[in-house]
Amino acid sequence: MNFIDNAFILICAALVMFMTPGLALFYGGLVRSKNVLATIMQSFIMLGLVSLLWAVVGYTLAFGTDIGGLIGGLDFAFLEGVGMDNAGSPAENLPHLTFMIFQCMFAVITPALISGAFAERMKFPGFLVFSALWLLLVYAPMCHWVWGGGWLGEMGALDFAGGAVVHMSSGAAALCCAILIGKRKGYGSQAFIPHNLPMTILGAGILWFGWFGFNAGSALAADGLAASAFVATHLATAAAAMSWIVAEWVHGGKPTTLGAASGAVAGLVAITPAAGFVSPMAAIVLGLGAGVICYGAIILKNKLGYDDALDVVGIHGVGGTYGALATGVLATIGAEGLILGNGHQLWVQFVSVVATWGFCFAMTYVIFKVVDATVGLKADDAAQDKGMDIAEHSETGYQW
Amino acid sequence: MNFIDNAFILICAALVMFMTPGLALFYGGLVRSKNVLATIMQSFIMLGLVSLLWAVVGYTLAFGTDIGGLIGGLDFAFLEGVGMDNAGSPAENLPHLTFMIFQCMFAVITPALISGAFAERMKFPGFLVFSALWLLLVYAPMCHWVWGGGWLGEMGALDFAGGAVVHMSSGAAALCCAILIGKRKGYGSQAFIPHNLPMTILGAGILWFGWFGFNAGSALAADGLAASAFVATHLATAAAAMSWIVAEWVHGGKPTTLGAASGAVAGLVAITPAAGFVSPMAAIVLGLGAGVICYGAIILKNKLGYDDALDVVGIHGVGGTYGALATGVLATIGAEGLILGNGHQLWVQFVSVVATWGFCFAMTYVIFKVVDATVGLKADDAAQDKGMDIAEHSETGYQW
Amino acid sequence: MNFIDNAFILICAALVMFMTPGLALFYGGLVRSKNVLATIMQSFIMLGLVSLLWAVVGYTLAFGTDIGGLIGGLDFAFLEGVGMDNAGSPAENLPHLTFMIFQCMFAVITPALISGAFAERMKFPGFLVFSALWLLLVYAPMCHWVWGGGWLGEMGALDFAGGAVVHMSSGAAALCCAILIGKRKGYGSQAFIPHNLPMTILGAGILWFGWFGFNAGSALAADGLAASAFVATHLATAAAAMSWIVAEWVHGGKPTTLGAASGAVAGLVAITPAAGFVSPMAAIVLGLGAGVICYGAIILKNKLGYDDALDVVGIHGVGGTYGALATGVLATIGAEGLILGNGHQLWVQFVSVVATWGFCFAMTYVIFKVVDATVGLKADDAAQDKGMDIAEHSETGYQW
Amino acid sequence: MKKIEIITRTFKLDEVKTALAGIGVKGMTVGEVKGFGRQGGHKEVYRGAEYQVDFVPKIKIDVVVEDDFAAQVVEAARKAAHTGQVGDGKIFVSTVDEVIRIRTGETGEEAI
Amino acid sequence: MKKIEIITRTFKLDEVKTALAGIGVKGMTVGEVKGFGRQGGHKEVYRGAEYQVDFVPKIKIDVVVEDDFAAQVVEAARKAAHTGQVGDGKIFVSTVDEVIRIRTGETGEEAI
Amino acid sequence: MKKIEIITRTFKLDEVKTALAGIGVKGMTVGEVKGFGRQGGHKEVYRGAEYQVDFVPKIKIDVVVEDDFAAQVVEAARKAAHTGQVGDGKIFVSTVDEVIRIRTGETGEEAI
Ligand SMILES: Nc1ncnc2c1ncn2[C@@H]1O[C@H](COP(=O)(O)OP(=O)(O)O)[C@@H](O)[C@H]1O
Ligand SMILES: Nc1ncnc2c1ncn2[C@@H]1O[C@H](COP(=O)(O)OP(=O)(O)O)[C@@H](O)[C@H]1O
Ligand SMILES: Nc1ncnc2c1ncn2[C@@H]1O[C@H](COP(=O)(O)OP(=O)(O)O)[C@@H](O)[C@H]1O
Repeated sequence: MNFIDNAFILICAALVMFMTPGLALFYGGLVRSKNVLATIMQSFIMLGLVSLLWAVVGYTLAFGTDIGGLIGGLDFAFLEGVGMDNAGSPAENLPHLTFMIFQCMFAVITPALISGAFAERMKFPGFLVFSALWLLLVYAPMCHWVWGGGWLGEMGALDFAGGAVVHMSSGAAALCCAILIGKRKGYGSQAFIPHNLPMTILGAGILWFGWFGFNAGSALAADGLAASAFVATHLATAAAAMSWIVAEWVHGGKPTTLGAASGAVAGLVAITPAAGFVSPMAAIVLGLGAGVICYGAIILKNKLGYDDALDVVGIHGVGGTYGALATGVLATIGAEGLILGNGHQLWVQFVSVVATWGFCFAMTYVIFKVVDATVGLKADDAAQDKGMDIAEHSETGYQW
Repeated sequence: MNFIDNAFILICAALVMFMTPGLALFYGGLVRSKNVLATIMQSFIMLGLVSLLWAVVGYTLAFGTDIGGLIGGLDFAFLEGVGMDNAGSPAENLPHLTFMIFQCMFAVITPALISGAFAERMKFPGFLVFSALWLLLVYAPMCHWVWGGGWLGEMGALDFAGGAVVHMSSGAAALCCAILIGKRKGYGSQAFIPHNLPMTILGAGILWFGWFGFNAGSALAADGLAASAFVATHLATAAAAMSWIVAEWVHGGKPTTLGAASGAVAGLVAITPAAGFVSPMAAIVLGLGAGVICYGAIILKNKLGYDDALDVVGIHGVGGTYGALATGVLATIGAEGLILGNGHQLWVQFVSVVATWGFCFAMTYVIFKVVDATVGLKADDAAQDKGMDIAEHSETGYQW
Repeated sequence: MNFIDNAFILICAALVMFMTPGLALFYGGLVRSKNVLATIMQSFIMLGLVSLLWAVVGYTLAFGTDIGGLIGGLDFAFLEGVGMDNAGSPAENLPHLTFMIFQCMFAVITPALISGAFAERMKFPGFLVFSALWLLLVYAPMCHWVWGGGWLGEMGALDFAGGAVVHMSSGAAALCCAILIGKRKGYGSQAFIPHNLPMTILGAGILWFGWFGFNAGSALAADGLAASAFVATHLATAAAAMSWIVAEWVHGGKPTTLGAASGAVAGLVAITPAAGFVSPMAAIVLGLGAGVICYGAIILKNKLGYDDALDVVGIHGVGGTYGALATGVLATIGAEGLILGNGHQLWVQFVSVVATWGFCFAMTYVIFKVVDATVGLKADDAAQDKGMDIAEHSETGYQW
Repeated sequence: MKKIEIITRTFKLDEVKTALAGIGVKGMTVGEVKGFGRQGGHKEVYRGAEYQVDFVPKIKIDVVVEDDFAAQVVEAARKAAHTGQVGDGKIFVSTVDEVIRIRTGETGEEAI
Repeated sequence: MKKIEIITRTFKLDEVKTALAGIGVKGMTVGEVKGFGRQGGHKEVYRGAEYQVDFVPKIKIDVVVEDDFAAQVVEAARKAAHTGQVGDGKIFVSTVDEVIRIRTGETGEEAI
Repeated sequence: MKKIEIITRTFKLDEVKTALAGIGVKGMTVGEVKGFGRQGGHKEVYRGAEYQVDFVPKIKIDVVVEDDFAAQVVEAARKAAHTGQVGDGKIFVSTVDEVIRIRTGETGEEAI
């Protein structure tokens, strides 16, 4: 066991935990004021719900003894045998508990990401049930496939910190949910304008900060690779923030604050699968692409007309996909991408993209339909007019 | 000396420092907008006042050479002999300065916690004097008793990270202050509704984040115990956030955002004395209880009718007490609680609860009366109508 | 290479990164609501722009092979040769990438600091060009002079964490810009009252938190010196927060929340050059002076009448200068100041102050004039009336 | 001239505005208000303590128009703001003695 | 019908509302305003610069009632809003020509 | 008595207030509103989607004065609020039947 790495990963776990309140604010600022709390809640409460599920059964489904490359066994159910030393730990250098809790924070934020797609119209009880099922039936298997000894990892798919596990999966789920739940009341006729952009920027700042734990921590050690992943994360994010505002500027508008924040998140997403595999300059190239591509994806959405309220598809789905493919091209550290002549890696990345989208979309579809038919998911028009804060939580965000 | 531990504890100290601005926002969002700055200030300024007091004399009262189990001697006054190496350091693995500053951050937040009880009606000069006296006459002895070689620690009372020192002490002081200062103008007739709940959620997020430094850091080393305390902290908090909203849901209302945030804080409080002594599953059990019990305590307060404005008693007093007793039941790591057949531990915990409440309540009573009679503490009705921001600080929180 | 130090400095780099969003909020709360986003943007976007410039050429200008004591060579352009090990790293104990990215975060925040001087009236395109040029022509040389092997460092000037490089340089630039750009429309007749002080306090809290990374991290190792710098930072900040509010109290007003926050920032600035050179008690003395002196500087500004909108000169310029000189007096750790009888150190500090102010003011003057004549810098009266958010970014901060 | 004050639901602002603009109204002034009426309020719950919030957010639109245009404006606003549910709001019509356009100093109907 | 505008202290809102509801007022509309008057404002200080803020927060309550009910409403509001200190505010009464209930289309006193 | 409602640009508040105080107006009540008029709104852009915001922030100042002081107040307000650009706003004058000072119970012109 390595106590340096333990210190580093515990702090990284705290940083990743902080991302979820950050996401709550990022999303909360983007909705109308009558929905601010309901939106914040759909992120915040994942810290409660998912953490418990993870301890009870989620962790073992993801990291228990591999069953056919598809799922983990129940050996670690109720954290049985997950202790203060490294016995049984997937990371030998870390106490098993440290590895488990670091992974827990990733599991928490992923369903929270999806909530942006159905913001301002999802009922809370259904949301809880949907998220619980989604965690166990989509996230846990995906996590196992990539990092837990499952088939995607075995196949050689590169995903340093969760491009597929976290971002593509939530992006695919978001697309499915946005289509199935339908539009917000007034979509197309009313303006849905963010009610508090400073809150959104604060959220973006917290996300950027916490993401160092996410990506550098995914080296699982405080070594040179962690430094490299840290640098790649920062530079790709910087590049994407710039390229997004340049894209909107050129596209005929003005450079906006929300654009800078959105570009930063797009860059963070896109560099996630690549962080430990690319050089600093490759990270900049990757980030420049991310800002433009995700901006384009959102413009496209405005034309396609499904109501992905806070652009989870455009940023996490598209950004994660782009990042996964770009990793297959740009990888030069501990792996070889297309630019080192290894076309096979790009093919593997492509397969992992198709598998992730297909699996996550299909499973989300089933879960959504089942929960919708039983607990019910969409708030009616009257509740939407009132605002979800009053309708679902009997609270309002602000008082004069 | 261990440089790994030094790195870890310095970062933890920074995390704990961040909790005080977090608390300022948590409290600030709960008051009416005309009192937001005064409320924030009563937390924020503790970073100034208490830090100076701590360096001058507080630290040595808590950790100086023990005098009769009651108080520390003056050997470290003005931080004399507190240096870059571990000479004289209560933690041999840490530079003495590192240990001192980590403890300083605990001292800062404790009087800030009390301020929630008398929010919206306390004058600032009196508040400063009250807090200074309270730090030296209540906090420093309490800290000495438990961690500085005093009688409570010697007796074997378990308090991993400050259930008694930080939470019961501030809770008891809060009850005393709420009773003595009396109600806010309009209590019972006007509605006191939080003016900015997103601010409160942000505060709760920062508290949760920083609390990892508080609890895991209390291992004073980056070892497996730190990992265990980290995990217990996270899971208990998650459990309490969930059980609080379930409690309010069942109790006939709706699950609320403020409930989730409050439950989280209740969980953080309750796990504090237990963090390094309990298994992950015990932490979940402890947390589930914390959410329900603290929710109940607040319902009760609404019936008892003393005006503990921001529920310091219900969350820190009750949560800390419950956590201390639960530690005596659930301890299995480095100590043995009732479930391992050791009823004595529960008795010791009970004694420490009674001693803490008794001492802190009584001392607070004396300090309050003295300061009230000399400097004056309660703002008059006109000032309360105007709002404490204008009345005490010549500022307003927001402008249109 | 030392992996403990690597872990510590990577976390510190994340903390320093977080300061820039913190600054965005600190500044954002101080302006009128119609300018909140434009103000936030001028900090936030530095994370994008400066990080890219730093990777491409800024880092090598600062830390490349010294050319005549004045500037670094181009050896590290495009981060060529800056890798995961310590080859070529100015800090032998750290991966070169770790050192580079830690320094990057300092480069990001410095031009952001200046933006407070011309807040509420600067056009965005000109701002970007100005900042890019300033980074390369002022920051990079300054950084080289002090830390990169340049003449100021060689001369023996003490600047632990950037009193000259970060604060005096931005303060001098701020003075120059405030004079050249002229007053905001309505200056002297309208009241410019902060629109959201809780946001400013939050920003100050984040800055204080992040500054531990800034100052303790500048030890570049997790040793006793880091602990000492950490403690000095905290105590000086605490002292300055207190002395500022006492100063305004005595000066005939009331102690204010903004005063506490401003005092804290003044303390952080003033201790920056001294953090690793002074004892805890000396840090308190230094901080007490900082609060009073910076408060005085702002009162003076109100009389002099140039429109340094958010008091960059008063806090960073004056505070940094005072801190640099105080370091020459109070240094006792790893250096000898006047109180140890070494008057020479004070003289060296004085020379570095004069050189920094002279160089930065003059270069800023030239850059400002060139950008103003080509791209244009000042927003016209109509845009100022509308607010910079709409005028420059087509956004508004808040919606009802 | 007549001043027409329309108290309506917040989400009806756009529809009412469009309806009025549609029949030729050139200007209006809008404020955020809170209304108390038959609609009743709603319950808010904070930490187990319930509050009855009697006031619901409404929008108040002031339009000043020529005397003989008033009836038409009232009718258009009524239609656009109508949902048929309790809480639709009210329209108040009163007399304005004089109107001045600040920019030009014009008065009376010219100034509207 | 009469429109009664009550300018009062913010913390008097509940009392005035209760008093009016007590005598049978069925609806009212409330807005946040800032008042300037004899009460004077207060000083605010930001980084040593003092600002005289002339405006104090007030609440404006609009109630429209039948002509012969107006006097009673005014009296009830006056009593409830009264503290006797400078800054209590004012009540303005004016004539409303027509009232329409949007939900039903009723007009006149029926619509109030 | 007359009620004078002045709709003006937000940044003109201080100037108008000073002008009115200058000619002896003792009180006024101010609200934040949004205006729709010839001035038009502005474009806002969020992630590439454009929104036309038709409403611009304005300030509404209500002043109640004696009948024969009204013309002077209107003139002073008009001058102070004037910039000559579209969007300067409007002044509406109407009749107030009664004024009551809550503090003293005084009515009529005494109460203003
Ligand atoms: N007498 C009144 N004076 C002023 N405003 C009123 C009055 N009655 C109702 N209102 C306003 O109209 C709104 C709607 O009234 P309400 O009684 O709830 O429903 P409805 O208009 O369908 O009868 C209220 O919220 C309030 O703002
Ligand atoms: N002439 C006026 N026109 C409109 N509003 C007024 C007028 N005079 C006073 N007010 C309003 O009434 C409030 C109270 O008035 P003030 O002169 O301060 O005290 P009082 O009502 O006790 O005489 C003011 O803040 C303002 O909102
Ligand atoms: N008919 C009206 N009724 C009520 N308010 C109006 C009316 N016309 C204009 N306003 C108000 O006056 C403001 C300025 O009007 P606008 O037409 O933009 O410019 P101008 O006053 O220069 O003609 C508007 O924003 C609106 O608040």
